[in-house]
Amino acid sequence: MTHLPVLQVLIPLMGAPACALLRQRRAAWTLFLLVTGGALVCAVLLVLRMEQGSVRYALGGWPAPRGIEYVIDPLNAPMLALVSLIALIVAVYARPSVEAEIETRRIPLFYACMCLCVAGMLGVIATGDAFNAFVFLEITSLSSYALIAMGKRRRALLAAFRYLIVGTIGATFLLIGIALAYAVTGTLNMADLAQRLPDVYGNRALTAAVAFVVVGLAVKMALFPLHSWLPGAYAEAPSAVSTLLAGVGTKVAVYAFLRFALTVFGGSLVFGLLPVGSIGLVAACAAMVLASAIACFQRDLKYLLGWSSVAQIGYIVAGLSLATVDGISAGYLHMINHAVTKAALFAAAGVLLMRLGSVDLQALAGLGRRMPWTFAAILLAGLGLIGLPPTAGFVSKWALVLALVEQGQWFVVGAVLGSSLLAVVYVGRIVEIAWFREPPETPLLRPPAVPMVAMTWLLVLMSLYFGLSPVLPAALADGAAVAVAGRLR
Amino acid sequence: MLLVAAMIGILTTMVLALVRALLGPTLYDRILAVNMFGTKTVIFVALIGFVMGRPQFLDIALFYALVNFVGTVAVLKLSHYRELDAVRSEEDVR
Amino acid sequence: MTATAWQPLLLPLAVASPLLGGVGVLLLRHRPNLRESASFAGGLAAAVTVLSLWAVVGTDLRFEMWTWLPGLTFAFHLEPLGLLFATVAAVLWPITTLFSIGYVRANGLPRQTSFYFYFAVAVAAALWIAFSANLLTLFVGYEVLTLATVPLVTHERSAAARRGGRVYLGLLLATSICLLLPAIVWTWLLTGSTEFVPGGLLAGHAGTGVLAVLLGLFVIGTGKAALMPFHRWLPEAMVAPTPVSALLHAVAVVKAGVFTVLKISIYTFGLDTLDSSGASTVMMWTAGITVLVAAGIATAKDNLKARLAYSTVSQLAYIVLGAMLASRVAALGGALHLVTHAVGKITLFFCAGAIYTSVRKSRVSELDGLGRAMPWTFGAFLVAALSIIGLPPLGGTWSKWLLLQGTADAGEAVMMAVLLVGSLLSLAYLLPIPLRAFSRPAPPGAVHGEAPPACVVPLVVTAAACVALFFVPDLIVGPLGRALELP
Amino acid sequence: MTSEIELISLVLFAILVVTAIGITRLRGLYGAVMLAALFSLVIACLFVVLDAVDVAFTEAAVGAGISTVLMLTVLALTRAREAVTPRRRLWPAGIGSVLTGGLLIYGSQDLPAFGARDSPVQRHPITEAYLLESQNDIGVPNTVTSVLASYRGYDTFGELAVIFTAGTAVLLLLSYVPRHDPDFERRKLLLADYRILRVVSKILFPFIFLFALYVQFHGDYGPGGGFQAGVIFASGFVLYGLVFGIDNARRVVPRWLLRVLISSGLLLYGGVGLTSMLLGGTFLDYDALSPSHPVMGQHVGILLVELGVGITVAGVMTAIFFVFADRRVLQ
Amino acid sequence: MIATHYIYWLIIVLMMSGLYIVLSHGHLLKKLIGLNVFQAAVFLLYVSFGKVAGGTAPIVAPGIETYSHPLPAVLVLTAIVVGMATTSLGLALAVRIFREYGTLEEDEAIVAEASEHTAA
Amino acid sequence: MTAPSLVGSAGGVLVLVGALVTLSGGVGLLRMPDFYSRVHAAGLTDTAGVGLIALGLILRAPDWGVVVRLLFILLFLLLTSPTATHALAQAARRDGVRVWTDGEPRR
Repeated sequence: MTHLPVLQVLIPLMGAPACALLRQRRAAWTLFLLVTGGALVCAVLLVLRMEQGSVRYALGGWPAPRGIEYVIDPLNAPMLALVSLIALIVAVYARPSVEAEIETRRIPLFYACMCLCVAGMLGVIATGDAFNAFVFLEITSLSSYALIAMGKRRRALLAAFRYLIVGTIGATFLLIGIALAYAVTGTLNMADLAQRLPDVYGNRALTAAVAFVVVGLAVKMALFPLHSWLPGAYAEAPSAVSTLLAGVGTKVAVYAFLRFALTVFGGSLVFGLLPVGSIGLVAACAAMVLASAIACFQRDLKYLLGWSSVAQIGYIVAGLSLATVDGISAGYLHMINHAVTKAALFAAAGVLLMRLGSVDLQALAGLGRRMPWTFAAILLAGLGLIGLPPTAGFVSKWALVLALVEQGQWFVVGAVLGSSLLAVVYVGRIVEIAWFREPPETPLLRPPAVPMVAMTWLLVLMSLYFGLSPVLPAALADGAAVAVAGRLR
Repeated sequence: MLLVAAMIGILTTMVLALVRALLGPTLYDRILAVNMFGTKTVIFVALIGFVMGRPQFLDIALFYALVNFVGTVAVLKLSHYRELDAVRSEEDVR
Repeated sequence: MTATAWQPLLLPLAVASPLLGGVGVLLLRHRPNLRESASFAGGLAAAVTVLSLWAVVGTDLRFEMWTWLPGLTFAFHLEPLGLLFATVAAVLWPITTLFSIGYVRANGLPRQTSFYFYFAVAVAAALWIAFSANLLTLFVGYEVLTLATVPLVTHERSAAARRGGRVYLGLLLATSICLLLPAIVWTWLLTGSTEFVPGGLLAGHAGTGVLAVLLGLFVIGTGKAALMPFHRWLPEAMVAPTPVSALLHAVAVVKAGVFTVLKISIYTFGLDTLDSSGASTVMMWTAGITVLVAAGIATAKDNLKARLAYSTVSQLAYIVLGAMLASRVAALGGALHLVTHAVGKITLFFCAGAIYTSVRKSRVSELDGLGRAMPWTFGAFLVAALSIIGLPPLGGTWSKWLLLQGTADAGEAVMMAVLLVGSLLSLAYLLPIPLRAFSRPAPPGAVHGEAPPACVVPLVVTAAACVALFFVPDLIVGPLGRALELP
Repeated sequence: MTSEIELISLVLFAILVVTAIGITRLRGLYGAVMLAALFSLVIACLFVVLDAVDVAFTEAAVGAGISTVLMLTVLALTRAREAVTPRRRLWPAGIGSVLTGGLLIYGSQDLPAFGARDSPVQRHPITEAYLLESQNDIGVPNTVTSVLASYRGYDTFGELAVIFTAGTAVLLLLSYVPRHDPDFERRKLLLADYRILRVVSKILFPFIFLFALYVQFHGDYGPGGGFQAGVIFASGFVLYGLVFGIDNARRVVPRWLLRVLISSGLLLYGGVGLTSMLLGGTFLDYDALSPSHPVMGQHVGILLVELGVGITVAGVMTAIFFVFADRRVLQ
Repeated sequence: MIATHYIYWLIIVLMMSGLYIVLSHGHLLKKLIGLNVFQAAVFLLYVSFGKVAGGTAPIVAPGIETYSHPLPAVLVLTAIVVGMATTSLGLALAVRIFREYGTLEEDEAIVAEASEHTAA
Repeated sequence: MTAPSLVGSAGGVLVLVGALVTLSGGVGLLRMPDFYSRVHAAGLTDTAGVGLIALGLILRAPDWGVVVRLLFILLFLLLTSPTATHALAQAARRDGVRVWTDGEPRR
């Protein structure tokens, strides 16, 4: 039990070389499934452990500032569970989807990369060391570049390359930020940094450090206007990959932002002395409105969903930028809810892609009747994007609007609501095309794959459950927000 | 002091080689210049070890020599198959 | 009176029975007769349950479903206004089902299963709204109602239907998300609760300015109340099949809107608070203007359903006006008008549907001489029209009377004039239709008869109800009057 | 920093800046790649001047060695000239970099003076821990190695995972791609005709591998370690492939072996960590390997993990070069 | 200020030129080279924080008192490796892109994609 | 500077001479008119310069380990440097880089 924090990351990480050694595609898949299952078990146990307080784990046996430590607290334990859960669902989902989309001989390596991607995300979340976070962020990024490039169309390569360049610049910015913070404190340990930084508030190097970390993470979380890589990358990736990344990919960067902004630099610097909060709100507004508007004009379902993701990141950032307990709780809640909802949508898009060979909106005409289950899933999850009751999206929007109104941010409230309306438009477009056009006569390419549809529905039902009874996610989000309450302003 | 003077000499040579690498005009001039630059860095690292009083760092110099050689072979091996005319007649600097 | 253990269960039972009927519809989709029976049975069950609730109307019935977030609970609560609306919806539904069986079969509507199913869901949502114990629960039902009716509006799948559906969905969602939701959140922030409390939740929690803004958000945000300028969806939604227009756009949807406005004025703001703060003046004027403008537009419309739609917009504004006058009498009048207008307007729509089924005519100018061929239909039309205009001995008389009393009560002479002029205009746009049908000669060569009995019987029943309402108003508004502490 | 060293580093910086400008101006890509290699070498020299000898080693291995060879391979597969950069790209790029630079210069004003002894970095207690206590805790003279493999051994584990990721990803992207490009067929192995080169290379191979082993195991005492050794190993194979053709090199190091090497290094590293966990320590706590004599345990642990690093790095680098070169460049 | 900080400014100038190369060039390989330059400058920044005037490399030997800090060196080692991994992955992508598009110019590839899209 | 001063300064002088030889090579690389003559300048001076410098450093080496390393470097460079220049020149000739003759413009 004491080793849970490291096992959480180690299980998927060691799964990767094992996968790479395998030659049977099913064996690799089974391993991936087991690995994600193991990670989920660890995460759940850790979440349960949170009742007894935070867990620190000194890697290498060296105490904190000297060595690297893992710190599991209420802020990151839910994230671990979220990532593991989505990963497990994707694992079940992946078998038919990957077998349809990836060449057989590459499948073991593909799953190795998936393991690495998951391990990297978990590592970023679990670590209590600034530089270690960078290393694991890069594990995630590198594996996702490769995974995205495995998409069927050649555009996937361009998208992956663009993501690689932009993502690396972002990571290097993060690196510069960490360097500057290191230069003025001499430590990399987050807790140690948090202790030493208040002495040097007002130092211009520290200001620059905050700016670089924030910009670097904003790139990774695809915050407007640094979002350009996201729609292409998510849209062109293989279905299983886009489900995983759309579910939790950017959320990890959001979490890292929270961690750096609040526990490392401290809210009084980031949101008090520096105008990060206001800039975040402006960027969030722009993201919500503009990205939603762009989503309305997309011709391809997955691009549409990608733009919608950019918009939804805006909601999350809007909550976090308030730097109040309610705001952070709302942002965190939306992080959880949107992860489930958007994963459901991309999973459904994967089902369509497999059965139709294309997710061009025109190709979906009239299919609502022939594929009722898939489209019902899209509809329900789409309602979640709009934020209508009784979906999870409503819960987080409720909390978000509440937090915004409390702070008198009426302008942002307007943006949130306007973005919801635009969501009505783009979800409505899908619905209209799927149900109110005459269905084509052409037969579908493949029969439905039961695991894929089942996992899509599992995600949809989760989103509905979180909408009807948001006690669990709300409790987790509140716990996270309360955990950092002391460092807000 | 003598060593420092020698280092200045080596550095000057490096600058000269760099100029040649920038001027070209043929690809082979560049390869030659870069190769020579590489040898100079080997000497540079060896010398700086002595200047700073830590001559144990010669391992690095040895490694530089290896890298330099492999690099040159790679350039030779991989460069002269394609688009030779383009490479030869290039007016490189925009 | 205190409730017994099982009595609160009647509330969810009432909401669930249409849903069960809907499930039955889905299960029996291959047996049309049984399917329609299931739909009808669901409606009947809902009606019986709701009617049985009148026996316990003074009881404090509360049914808590689950706690959504701390302090926010989904719950049903029984109070007279909600029961009134529930009764309107639940009783008129089986009748509408009967009518739609005739209409749907005679017109060969496609996709009947989904038609009946969404119908059932919509009614369930309306009952959910009626029994909501707080704003949050109400909002959920409100949105579900919007979504469930979109498939009905767009049932034709034509380009016009799609456009209508877009406007419908867009306007209703836009107003509810952008205005109603923030208003609810704001209320929650101000008071820490969203419950409906007799005397008003916000009483003493906010100043006049905030109250006025909040009221604006609430009233305009309730797009279903079709207050100008957010009324466009209602005429657009007339592309739906007539039974849909009948139930949803004369009863469930629009009445859900005005019901929400009434409920919010009475239980969230409190009439006294509204009265003393004067926060409702702006909205009162908006409603007044809507009454007149919509009536004017209705006069100019030739398409029968469009005319009825603008008539609805105008009449709904009466009810909103009733709420905004901040007088108990007016509020009571509004509540009564909710009932009488529902019965009257559904009759009118039934008639329009019957006419269309029988002679495929949808323009007012084409109805010459039809009265003799379809005496029952046009007779019913005349009765219902007079009821809506407010002439005795019909149900509408009392509601208009109470509203007029309310304006006097509130000292709003202008509004009194508005009401009178509105009624005159309604005379102008409703009466010519039956008059034309009876007095003008039929064009040569036209041979018609009545619509199928399944269409005619319901409209006769509702017309009869219009008459009946004249005689039993106390039965309906008595409990509400007591709740409002009227003498 | 004494003045002559300051002068030297200034000259090096000047060279770097000129090189960077050269890279933008040069449209012949072979030239640009070679300038990049040159840049890397000079940076490595600067690292030596700044006392980061291990870094210099690695930078040379990576920047001037592996990256350059890979870039050249890519060039051999593609076109060697770049189009003229359109003007519309210049302005945003300029603004972006000036903003970044401006922010950095703004921040740099409050950085501690360069080389100061009382900077926060030097004053922090871990400085003493790393430099002095490590001699008792770990007993390795090269403190970079102690920090790398023990204090921050988990970072290095992550680093190894990154390399592994790169290897897996490149294999995923490039292996098994059907080759039907007739363009590649006409290439002939020309370089093997250079008899002198062949002979000299053959003489060198044993020395290279010996050197690699030396760097691998001497990392505790001087600059070097698993990563550098791995790169040297790989550069031996690269040289072999370059001079004798990729098919011959494949015969020496077959594909399956590479795949096993790539994975086994990471597994070895993780295995050491797991073993220490099983023996009662935390992950990568080498003390647990030899509870009675912790320093011994540290030595064993560092040796093993460095070996793991070396194996994976050698495997990945060789594999990456092979899959790049496999595309009939080197036949 | 100048005497104590000019090294940082030189490093920053290098960083800027690296970033400029990445952003301005449309050729994928040039972008990667620029990325390498940019990152190398960042590594230099790290190492410069560890340097102590008069110190030597942190390899403990008798008779030497002043050592530069080993931690930045370790961090940079890791970062260099990360950078190399990125470069090799980018190159692999570039090879695939050249296969599919016949060019390594980003602009040309985008044009090719767009024209294909409109044709289809 | 642990070596005895006389040997040490002799070594220093050797190193300096080596550096000067190298420098002349650099000048040659820049000033010579065509590729082949530049190969000439670079190749020759490289080997000579490295030899002299390594020799000079050996004289100042504090211990045998350093001497051995220096010898290895010397050996390595002596093997590879001429090989590289040779291969380079040959490749250039194969590719048809033309030889400069007197009177032509410099390239």
